[in-house]
Amino acid sequence: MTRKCAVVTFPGSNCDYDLYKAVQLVGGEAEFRWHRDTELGNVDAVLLPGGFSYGDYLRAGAIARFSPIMDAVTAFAERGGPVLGICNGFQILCEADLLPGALLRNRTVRFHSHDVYIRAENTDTLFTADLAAGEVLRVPIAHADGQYHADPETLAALEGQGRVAFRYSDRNGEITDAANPNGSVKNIAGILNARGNVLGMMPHPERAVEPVLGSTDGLGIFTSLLRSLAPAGSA
Amino acid sequence: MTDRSAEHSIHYEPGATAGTAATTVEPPAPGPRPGDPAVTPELVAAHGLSPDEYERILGILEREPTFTELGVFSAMWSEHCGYKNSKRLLKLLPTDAPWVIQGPGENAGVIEIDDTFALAFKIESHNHPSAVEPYQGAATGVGGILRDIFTMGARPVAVLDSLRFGDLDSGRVRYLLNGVVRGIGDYGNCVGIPNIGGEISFDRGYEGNPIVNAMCLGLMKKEDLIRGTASGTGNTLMAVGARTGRDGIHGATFASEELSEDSDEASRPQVQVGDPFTEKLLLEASLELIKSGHIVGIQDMGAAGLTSSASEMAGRGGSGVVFDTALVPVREPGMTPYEILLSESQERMLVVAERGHEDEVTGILEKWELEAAVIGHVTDDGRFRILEDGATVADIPALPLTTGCPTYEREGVESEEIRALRTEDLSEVLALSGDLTPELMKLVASPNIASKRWVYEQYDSTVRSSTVARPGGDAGVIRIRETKKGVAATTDCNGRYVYLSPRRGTHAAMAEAARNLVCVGAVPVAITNNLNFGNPLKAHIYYQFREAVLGMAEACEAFETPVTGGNVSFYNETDGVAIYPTPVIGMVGIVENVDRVMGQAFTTPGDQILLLGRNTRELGASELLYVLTGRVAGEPPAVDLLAERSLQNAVLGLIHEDLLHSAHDCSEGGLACALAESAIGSGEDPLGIDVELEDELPPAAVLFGEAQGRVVVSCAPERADSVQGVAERHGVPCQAIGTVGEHGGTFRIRALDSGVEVDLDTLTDSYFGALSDIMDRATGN
Amino acid sequence: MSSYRLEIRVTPRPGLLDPEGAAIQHALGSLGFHAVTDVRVGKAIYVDASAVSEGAALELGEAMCRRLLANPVTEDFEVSLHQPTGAEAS
Amino acid sequence: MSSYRLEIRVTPRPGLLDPEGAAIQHALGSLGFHAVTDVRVGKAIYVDASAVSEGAALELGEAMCRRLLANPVTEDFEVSLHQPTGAEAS
Ligand SMILES: Nc1ncnc2c1ncn2[C@@H]1O[C@H](COP(=O)(O)OP(=O)(O)O)[C@@H](O)[C@H]1O
Ligand SMILES: [Mg+2]
Repeated sequence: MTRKCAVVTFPGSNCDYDLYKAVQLVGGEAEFRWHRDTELGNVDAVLLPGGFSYGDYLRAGAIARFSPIMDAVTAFAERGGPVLGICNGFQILCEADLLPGALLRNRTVRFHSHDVYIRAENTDTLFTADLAAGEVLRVPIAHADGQYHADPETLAALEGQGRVAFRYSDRNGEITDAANPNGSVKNIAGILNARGNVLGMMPHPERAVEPVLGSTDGLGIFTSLLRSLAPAGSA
Repeated sequence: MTDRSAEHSIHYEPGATAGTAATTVEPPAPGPRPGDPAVTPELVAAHGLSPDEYERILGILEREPTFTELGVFSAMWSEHCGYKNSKRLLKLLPTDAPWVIQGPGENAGVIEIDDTFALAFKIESHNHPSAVEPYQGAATGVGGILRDIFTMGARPVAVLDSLRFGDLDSGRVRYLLNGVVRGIGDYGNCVGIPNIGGEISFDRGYEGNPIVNAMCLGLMKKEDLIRGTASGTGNTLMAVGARTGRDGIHGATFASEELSEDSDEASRPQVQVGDPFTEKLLLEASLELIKSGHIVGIQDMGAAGLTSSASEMAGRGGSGVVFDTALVPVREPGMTPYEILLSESQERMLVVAERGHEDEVTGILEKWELEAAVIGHVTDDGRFRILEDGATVADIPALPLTTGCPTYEREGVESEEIRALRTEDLSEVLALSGDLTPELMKLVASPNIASKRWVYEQYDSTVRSSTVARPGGDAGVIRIRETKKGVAATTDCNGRYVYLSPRRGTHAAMAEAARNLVCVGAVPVAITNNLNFGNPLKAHIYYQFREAVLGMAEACEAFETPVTGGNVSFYNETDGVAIYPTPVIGMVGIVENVDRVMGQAFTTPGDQILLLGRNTRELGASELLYVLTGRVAGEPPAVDLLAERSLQNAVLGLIHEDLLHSAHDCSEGGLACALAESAIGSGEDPLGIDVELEDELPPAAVLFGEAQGRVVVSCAPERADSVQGVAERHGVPCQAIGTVGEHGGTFRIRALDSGVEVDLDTLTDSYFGALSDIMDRATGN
Repeated sequence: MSSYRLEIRVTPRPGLLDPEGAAIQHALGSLGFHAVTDVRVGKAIYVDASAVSEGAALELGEAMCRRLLANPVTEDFEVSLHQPTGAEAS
Repeated sequence: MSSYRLEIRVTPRPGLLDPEGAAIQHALGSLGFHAVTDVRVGKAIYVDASAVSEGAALELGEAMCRRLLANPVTEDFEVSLHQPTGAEAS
């Protein structure tokens, strides 16, 4: 039984190793893929890490989405394979049209690095099944371009179809403007594609997986993902 | 140019040039190069070389230097590279201990962590570039220090930054702060190195000359240590990474001159632009190269670029080098050897590859989308020989070039003016009593004491998922994966103390650094330092420098924290006015068990609060004095190095025995501000306190004096006796001073007939709001 | 084939909020430029390229914008041949 | 007083490294735009302001550049009155 996750390294990725270790920590098998690879090989999930692919030049994710590996990632997603993009990974997924909308410069026009609280809005997904409904997670953010934006129709679809995975909240789960670190529309911190197999989120669950790091709230996302990969019965 | 160098590098064969032939036959001395200016006394002076230094050059060459050679000498013999005015004193610093693997002289110092791991660390200044262009100046400062670390074979795991600016009411200062912080952030964030701490303070003493020092820590397996040496005759010199442009030509000498009104104008062409994306690729490629075994040496092309990297590698290797500037990949056509040798374009490395392994090296760089070009090779003739298309343009004995720079010991005399400041009468401030809450609120809202969140939240502090203690505490801590161990680091220096009393002030900087480390549970093991001073040719500046170095040496002995490297930045003056002497101490410590790392915030209502160390009647050089009267005067706090050492051991013992819930040292703003910081914590759950101080001393001094050697700890009430016991065993005074109150309660301290009392929300808001309120009004990009 | 310098301006969609523009407007205000009523910030990208004609060069520029330089979700673009106008900085 | 839209272009000084331009040029190349020989990236800033005349508006723009919009150490600027040229994005 393989529960193998491919972690894609783009030039400028810098959370690839963190993601690799997080997968191992919850008992998964992790393998790196290089952005120039054209095939993913036999893997059960694909993870796009945070960082500054191509230095975030032009627009975050705009150049990386053309990396050779992205055709394979797109095909994998279209076959229903689970794809998780975190931070820069989320930005790449939006640029690659695997997720709708775009991530704009934070409303403060500054980089923001601190813990935030996010509320799980849909716990009936590959990535959130192990979370309690409305569970509030404490996880770090570290980005300058995290302001989620989408046109009204797209927003309506996201909301209507339960495709908002996480929202920035206060620690009691209240959705307030003060809890919104970057000005994202409707406090959106993470979204799913229509089929529910692609998740993009700005916060960094892989940085909150051990007590020594100050929070283990990120674990649930990885355990959910791995459980969803396990053959029925075996988890 | 590209194709040309590519073509060359294919056909290049060691020996095809004058290179190895020269090892037997003396090559012809370089003649004047068409288009280069003639070497005149004026030109020599313009290169910052004194007549007797020039005499020495004639002696070394036994002829007149060419224009190119003049440029090479002026860069290598600049203050920045040659340490003319500091070398002799720096020799006095203790540099060894059983755990020191690499002391001063390399790109970075290296210490042993355990049988497997070693820690490389170093601090570097970019004051002058940041004064001219804050964003790029600070960004390239971070880039440079990262390269110093990964060229040792270590992976950078943490950055700290030590900053000084003028008062924030100046728009120019806010512009500088904003640019510097964005520059440090954008560069480190992009490369993916967490920032775990630093310091920042504001005082008119830094008005014209901000200080921007960046420190980097790198982890490595011991066996991966590599040094910046050019060894093995016939081995190949390769230029890797970014192309060479006309950036920062003579930055090294520029960094050794005073800024003047027209500096902005004058130094424009010298601005270097950083590319953190290329740096990240270069970092990965370099570590892969080092592990690959295809190279014998690697060095950053930093200050004085190719000149210093090549000649220093030859100097260290006791060998020689020959290379052809026409083979160096350039960004602009028509660059002269002079420009190529002195360019300070960023993100470049000089690599010495095993002869015959050039293709493997190139392959690794191509994987990371970087260029590598063969430019020459290592010789055994001890000469630094530069060709242009095969014609010799410079031929200099390497050793005299790197080590022959004349060094000076000057006479130092304390300035009368400063001596007078020290004896000024502070009684009116000492006499303050009654309700001192307004004074507390002034201090908490002073940018020097208020939270630095506005700064460090622009820095990624959690990337690499290894940060145990982020900015905001006494010291930052990084865990070492696959072990229980961690490394801690802090930077400290109070320039006012050093200004008023250089030796004592430097003791205080060392003492605070060590206190910050022990407060998180780390054993201090070594330091790097960045000596930021004015013009050393002035007697009172040289006095400050000498006293500071002597003070550092004494404290290093007392704390058993040897110096493994550092950096000297002189000429921090504008129109003749020098900054406060600022010897920034970057101290590192080892944490045995990261699960035991201690925080500074009170954690539990009902806990007992104890003070380790003794209060005094000192208020000299205090933030209180500056905030209330705008004065920088009086005797800075006295430092008892032996008492500090006992205090350090006591705190470590308490944390080791798991007796504490919090530990926080007293620094600027004194005991009251330390208590405030512990009460406020992260700001999420501030806890009230009720403290009673019985010292028969002026309340203002007890509350706000900056007496050294003090740490505030908290523990469960039933542990208080054990805490007292441990303190006693170490001979450290320890008094129970109060208790931790409720969430959202009141912050109350009584000192004899005086005291402070304020509700936590008010306290917390002004502590976190002060700096951001000022900066969000800031103009400038 | 002759060579052209294309000037490509990529700007945030009208109505889309522009944090950078807002920050600059705020800063200009506090510097005393009160006559300013709105600021929008985009990119000016100068592309040197060889093409058979001006028209071909412009088309090339538009193709680049559609493919890479502009984000269709948030940005508009304008392509023109570069001829410095107005006041040059000294 | 009438109101004007100023178009301000801020570009990196010639000779200074432009990493963003380099990255974009590299990307365009790998997308098949081989005709591209150089790319430089700057800012296009649109400022709406009221002024007594075109000349006054342009002067205002230059003053803004000197005070805030352009970094005198690393950037040049051009100010012009905005009239959309070339091809508009649909
Ligand atoms: N420039 C900076 N970069 C990162 N962290 C900083 C900076 N300035 C201050 N800090 C952090 O803010 C906190 C308070 O700084 P400081 O008052 O200097 O602490 P201390 O007095 O314990 O040395 C520390 O955790 C320090 O690391
Ligand atoms: Mg401290």
